[in-house]
Amino acid sequence: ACGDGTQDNDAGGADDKIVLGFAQVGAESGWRTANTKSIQDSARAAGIELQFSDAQQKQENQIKAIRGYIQQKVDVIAFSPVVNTGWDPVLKEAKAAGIPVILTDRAVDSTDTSLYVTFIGSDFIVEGQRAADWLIKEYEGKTEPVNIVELQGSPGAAPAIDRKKGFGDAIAANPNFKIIASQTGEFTRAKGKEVMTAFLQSNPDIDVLYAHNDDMALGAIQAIEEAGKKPGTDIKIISIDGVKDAFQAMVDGKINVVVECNPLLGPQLMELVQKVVKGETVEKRILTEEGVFTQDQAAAALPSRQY
Amino acid sequence: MPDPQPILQMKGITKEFPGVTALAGVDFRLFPGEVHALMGENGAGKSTLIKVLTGVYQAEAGVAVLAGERVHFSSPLKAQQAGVSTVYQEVNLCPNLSVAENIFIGREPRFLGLINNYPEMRRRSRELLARVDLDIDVTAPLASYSLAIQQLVAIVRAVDIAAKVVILDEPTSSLDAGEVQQLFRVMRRLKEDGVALLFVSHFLEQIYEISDRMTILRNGRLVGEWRTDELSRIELVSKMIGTELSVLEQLEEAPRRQLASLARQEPFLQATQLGKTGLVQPFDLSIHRGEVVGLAGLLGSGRTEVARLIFGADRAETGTIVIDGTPQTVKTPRTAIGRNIAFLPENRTTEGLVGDLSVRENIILAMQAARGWMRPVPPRRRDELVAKYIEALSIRPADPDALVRNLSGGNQQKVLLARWLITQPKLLILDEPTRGIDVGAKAEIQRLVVSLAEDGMSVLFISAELEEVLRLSHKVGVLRDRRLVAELANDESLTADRIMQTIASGEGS
Amino acid sequence: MTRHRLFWPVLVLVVLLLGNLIEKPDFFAIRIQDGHLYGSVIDILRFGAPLMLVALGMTLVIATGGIDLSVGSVVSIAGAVACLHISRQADQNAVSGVLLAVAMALGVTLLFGAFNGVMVSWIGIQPIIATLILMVAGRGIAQLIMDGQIITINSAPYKWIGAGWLLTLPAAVLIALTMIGITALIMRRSALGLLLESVGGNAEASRLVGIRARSLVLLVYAVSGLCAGLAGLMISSNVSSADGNNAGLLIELDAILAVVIGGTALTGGRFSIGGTVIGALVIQTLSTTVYTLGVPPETTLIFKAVVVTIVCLLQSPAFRSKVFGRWGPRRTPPPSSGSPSEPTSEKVPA
Amino acid sequence: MSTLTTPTGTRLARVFTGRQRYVPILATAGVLLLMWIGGSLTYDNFADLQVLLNVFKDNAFLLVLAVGMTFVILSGGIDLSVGSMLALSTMLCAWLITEEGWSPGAVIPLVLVVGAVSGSAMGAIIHFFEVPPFIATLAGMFLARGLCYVISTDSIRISHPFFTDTANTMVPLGDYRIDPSVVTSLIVVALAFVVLHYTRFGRNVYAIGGNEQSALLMGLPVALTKVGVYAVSGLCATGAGVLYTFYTGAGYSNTGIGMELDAIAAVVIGGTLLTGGSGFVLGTVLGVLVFGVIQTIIQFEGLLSWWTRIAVGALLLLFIVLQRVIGARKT
Ligand SMILES: Nc1ncnc2c1ncn2[C@@H]1O[C@H](COP(=O)(O)OP(=O)(O)OP(=O)(O)O)[C@@H](O)[C@H]1O
Ligand SMILES: Nc1ncnc2c1ncn2[C@@H]1O[C@H](COP(=O)(O)OP(=O)(O)OP(=O)(O)O)[C@@H](O)[C@H]1O
Ligand SMILES: [Mg+2]
Ligand SMILES: [Mg+2]
Repeated sequence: ACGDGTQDNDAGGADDKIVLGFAQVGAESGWRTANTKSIQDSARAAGIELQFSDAQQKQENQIKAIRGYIQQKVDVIAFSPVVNTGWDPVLKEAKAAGIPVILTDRAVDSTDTSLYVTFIGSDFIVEGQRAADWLIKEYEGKTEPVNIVELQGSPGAAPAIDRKKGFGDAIAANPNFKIIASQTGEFTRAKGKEVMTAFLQSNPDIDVLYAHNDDMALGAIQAIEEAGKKPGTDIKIISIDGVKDAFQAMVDGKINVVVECNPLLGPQLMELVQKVVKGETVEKRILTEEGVFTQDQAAAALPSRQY
Repeated sequence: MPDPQPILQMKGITKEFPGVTALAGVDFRLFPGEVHALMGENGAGKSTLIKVLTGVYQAEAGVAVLAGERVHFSSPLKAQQAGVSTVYQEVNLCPNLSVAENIFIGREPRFLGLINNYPEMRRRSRELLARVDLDIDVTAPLASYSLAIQQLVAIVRAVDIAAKVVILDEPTSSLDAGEVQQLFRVMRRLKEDGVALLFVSHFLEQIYEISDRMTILRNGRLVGEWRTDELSRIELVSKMIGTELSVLEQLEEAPRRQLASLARQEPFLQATQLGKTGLVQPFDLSIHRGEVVGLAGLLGSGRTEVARLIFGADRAETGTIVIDGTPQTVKTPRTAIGRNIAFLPENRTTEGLVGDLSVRENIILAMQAARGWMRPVPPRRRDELVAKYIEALSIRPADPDALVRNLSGGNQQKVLLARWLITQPKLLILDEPTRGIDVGAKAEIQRLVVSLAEDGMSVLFISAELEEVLRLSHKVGVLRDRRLVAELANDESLTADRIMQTIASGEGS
Repeated sequence: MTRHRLFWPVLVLVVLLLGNLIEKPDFFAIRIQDGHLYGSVIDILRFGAPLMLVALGMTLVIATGGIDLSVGSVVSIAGAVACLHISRQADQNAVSGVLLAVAMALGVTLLFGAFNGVMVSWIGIQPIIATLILMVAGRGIAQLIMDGQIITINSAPYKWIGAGWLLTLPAAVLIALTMIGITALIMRRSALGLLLESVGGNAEASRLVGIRARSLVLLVYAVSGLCAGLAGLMISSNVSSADGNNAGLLIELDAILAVVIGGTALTGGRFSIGGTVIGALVIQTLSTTVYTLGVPPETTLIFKAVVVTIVCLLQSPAFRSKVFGRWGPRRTPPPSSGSPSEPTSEKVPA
Repeated sequence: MSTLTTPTGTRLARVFTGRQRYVPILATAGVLLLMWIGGSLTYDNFADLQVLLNVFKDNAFLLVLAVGMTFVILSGGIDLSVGSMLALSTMLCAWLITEEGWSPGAVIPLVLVVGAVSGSAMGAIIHFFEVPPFIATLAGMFLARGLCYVISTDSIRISHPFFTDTANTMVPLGDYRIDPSVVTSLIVVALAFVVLHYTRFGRNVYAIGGNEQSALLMGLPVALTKVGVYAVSGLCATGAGVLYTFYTGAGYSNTGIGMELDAIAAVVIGGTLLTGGSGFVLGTVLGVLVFGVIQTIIQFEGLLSWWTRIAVGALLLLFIVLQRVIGARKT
């Protein structure tokens, strides 16, 4: 979404190029890959030297990587925490070494907020709420009960917990909304399809599907079609993330709404890195620009989706 | 002479396995200071009785009284703690541990709960082994030694565990005459100390030499208990077998043959300077069609190695083999089998049997391997063959579906023999084929060897029993210290003594 | 009847299926929809088909005393190769292109399987480590092939493999059953089964009877790779996309579990293909049961643990004799392999 | 006449046979050294002692886990539950301390007992009911992970001063600093070494691994030893969990997914045979180091996402094949 790296390059002289150490969670999804690509591309564009490491979804690997960056004395450390706790010891080391830390994608749970300079990313609870908001509006004024099934993310994953919570809390006020089944689809298409197939067998009248990510929604759509129903019409589908395939499905009328969760943090991150290195103060919490897309907006947005 | 009071008494022991009654109401008594032989054919239930007594199996019925007290052992550990120490039939030691550790495991000297004196354990082990005239590196893993040595180690361990009762289940099956004498010396010493010894063996001479009394089992039933000196061999055998068939006489009759004409023919197999460092020094050996070549030598003299090199079980480093007139490189057993050579290995559990497969499958295995997996032996033919050899070798139980693991030791050996016989090899290498086989079956196997040779099969025959080697072979290769030192033609002049002399002097005459 | 080696797994399967009936009375109902059969039981078969295939290959590997941890990665590679190839075609619906993609994917997975086989049989590396290498690297390779993205394709012929129907039945089930049938037939009609069991039961003895153990082991790992590849095609075809990271994740554990539930000992030797199929169905039914009963995701694993424990305890003769005391206070010698010593009539073509 | 003469040539050969069991471990050490040298030549700073110390620090919990696994594998079994047990341990610590307000002094021993007891339970099922270890511990793995989720799917932070302070303590060692967890893990290794080689329990573990049936017939306490082995593994797993809790100061239910495989791999790479009965706990230390060094190399290389996996696999392959080639030549 942001500019293609026409950042001022004066900080990036040959010798004192900013070095950014980035500890990525892994490459567990297309979303994550887009996130990684965005960071790599914008670092190159901004003339920042990027040290990258992939933790393969393991916290200990991420800690090792951060510790490695401390030892290599990078200028800034950024990372997307695998989980929101357990960072105090290593962040204290970074602080002691005088290296500023930027969190991306999700926050950490620490009483000592001086351990990081800022957090840039989405708020998963808000995403859940937005999904609920659309639903509430869609059924405004209707009194018949609405049967909802939910495809959760992997147990223990922060997005899964928060998106469930945000959504659940928001619809709790209206007794018409009933979550009749909720299972984990482990964020994948295959599981999404399998679980949805089972849901369809045991629940004859499902009105709404709420999926914690697009992949599960895309899998579920196939299950719905195989059951002889029309996704998007017979069963309304709400999904989160906003990958290209999901936009295509919206254009085809199979998904009703997608709450965006933007992985393209790169440009914003690089901007922040430069500010931090220059010693400028930055906000503690920076939200990424994210929208809620409905079917009528999808066609227009589809060509510009990058991932 | 035994005390009036038995140290061990068992009454009405019954043990059933699915489909087999291994023991049916067997009574048994053992007195202190006696060597008691437990006799019976293969599968009679000897080992089962021992295992029931020592807590490996739990009997369905029956009681055991040890030193005046009712006992019921739930595990061999309990039996051992109560003073019953046992060498089971197949060597049951840990191949990965060193010899010294095998002797001392479970009773290592400790200080404050920590094993503190490994050097002492090694020293003691060497000392104990010296009693059976064994001088080996006690820190080497047990697996690096031959079966015979493993057997001796097991004996040494059992004997050293201070015990009231020492049970030896076929300890001599892989020992040579000299080793047996060493063992007997040890046994006599224990006997003098008032220990009660239970001894199982299929060698009648040994029984008559060492035992005071004997209990005979047949088909899991008690036949009776006798003083050894009151029962003649013929009587003993007929009581074991259950008919008046005088196997012994037939045994004596077993032909001792010499076919001078053999030597003039082309040999079936000719090995020249075959050898491998560390195993055997290069040797020459030729085997003619229809010839039985015996190998004699002491423990570890390299007989097994000679056989393994010829078969390709170990790869020779030097030398050539000519089979049927064509030079061959025998790199693997498969090539040897392709040239119609068969090999019955010494250690049946580790090298021979596939315990989880049935008798039928074990018998068919070699033939099937030779045909390749694409051409299975037709079921009809297979069943015929299997039935034929179960019958011919009187394998018990005569059930082709029985798991080989559950067969008695002697019957397992017969299964292996059957496996190779059905492939109709031109050269059959037999490494201790009569190990653990009862008198009847042994005679059977010896007769078989003779008749096979008459039909033109060549046989390489290895046995710890010189008599047997002498009786069957046309010529005897003598090994000493991993070297083939002599090749003696088996004419009238060849005697066991002469072979022993050759072994001792280390040169042919 | 209880003596049959498949009695207990089948019993558990039946109990699980009946358990579903309580929550959902029409669980066994099957209706015709769009010309094909539709119902929970069909779904179990359909979603269980890839697992059956993977477990089939795993059975053979385990029979030789090995184990194949790499199947999950191979699953993902197969999907990646096929979907990449199809996505590059002008006409994704061209049957020839799909066939080529399938052939390529299976070829690649066969090679990967053979690689495992070479590591185990020729270089002599312990199977768990040998296959761990591909388990770790394989997903990386899959992601590399697809540049870390999920490739979505739109190819009707390809979709048929995993989500299509033939004669009212799911194609995936038919494919899996065909493979299983062919394998079982080969194992029983030829001597391959016997030789594999021999190698797994006693490798040294097998060598000494002249069995080409190395080639057999190589073959078995290659077949396992192939089965996993086919399963990978089904999984990716079922959702018309390839997911390098998640396809077949942890399927190796399910497959091993299926094999063991089916009565094949992990120590090698005796194996039962029929048992493995039952085992795979038990596992798939377990998942379905979780969905049907609405077991919350947090407790799913506990549910699974309990069921697995019960199945395995029931399978264990030692447990049955100790707890139910059916054969009296008997203690068979602990067979070092730990395999049940029941009559195995089904093994041998009578 | 039947005295066995021992030819000198074979005696020499036999002295060598006795040492043969050290060959795998020596090969491992050699290849590890090669790798280390390679890394030092390729990357700056790699040779820094602190890098090595960090390898120890970042793998202290894995080391403890692998020590427990060594016992199990030596006995001829396998324990798949350790990764989940580690997670359960972190969750129990965090939950009891933070949410229930218990004192760490009570929680840590409790957690260790939980580990030992659940290990024993699995061991008992394995031994008495003859359930294959793979399956029994797989069920244990599911169960422990499931219990984590039941406690909380969310991660729980520990703010108890005992944890935060200890986590920041360093033992100075000249210019370098070592973590208490490193010291702990090395003590565990030393203890394991003593137990394996200088107690009857340890020797029995080897014996059972060599041949369980024989061990039974030799009158060794097989049941006790087998159950004990899994108890040790459970204890080590929860112990490793406690170390991990110090490492992160938090509990999280998805911790240690797949860590059992790392532990098994470390043990096997360290020269221990999966069939049991042969191997050394010091080899396990080497195995863990191999893992650490591979991770370090990858980190120094700064590889992008999937290349990381491929590189881990490739380095593992390289290592194992080299180890095998070197080890095989000697035997
Ligand atoms: N674990 C078992 N399961 C089933 N049957 C068994 C088992 N062990 C032994 N048997 C059977 O019990 C019978 C007695 O076997 P046992 O081993 O006691 O014979 P044995 O007298 O020692 O013979 P051998 O002289 O050959 O050693 C045999 O028929 C054998 O097949
Ligand atoms: N007296 C001994 N001293 C040391 N090691 C021995 C001795 N005898 C045998 N070994 C070891 O045991 C292994 C096997 O010995 P080998 O098979 O040659 O015996 P053999 O001649 O076949 O006699 P038998 O079969 O009667 O035991 C050899 O590799 C050797 O290392
Ligand atoms: Mg016997
Ligand atoms: Mg020999």
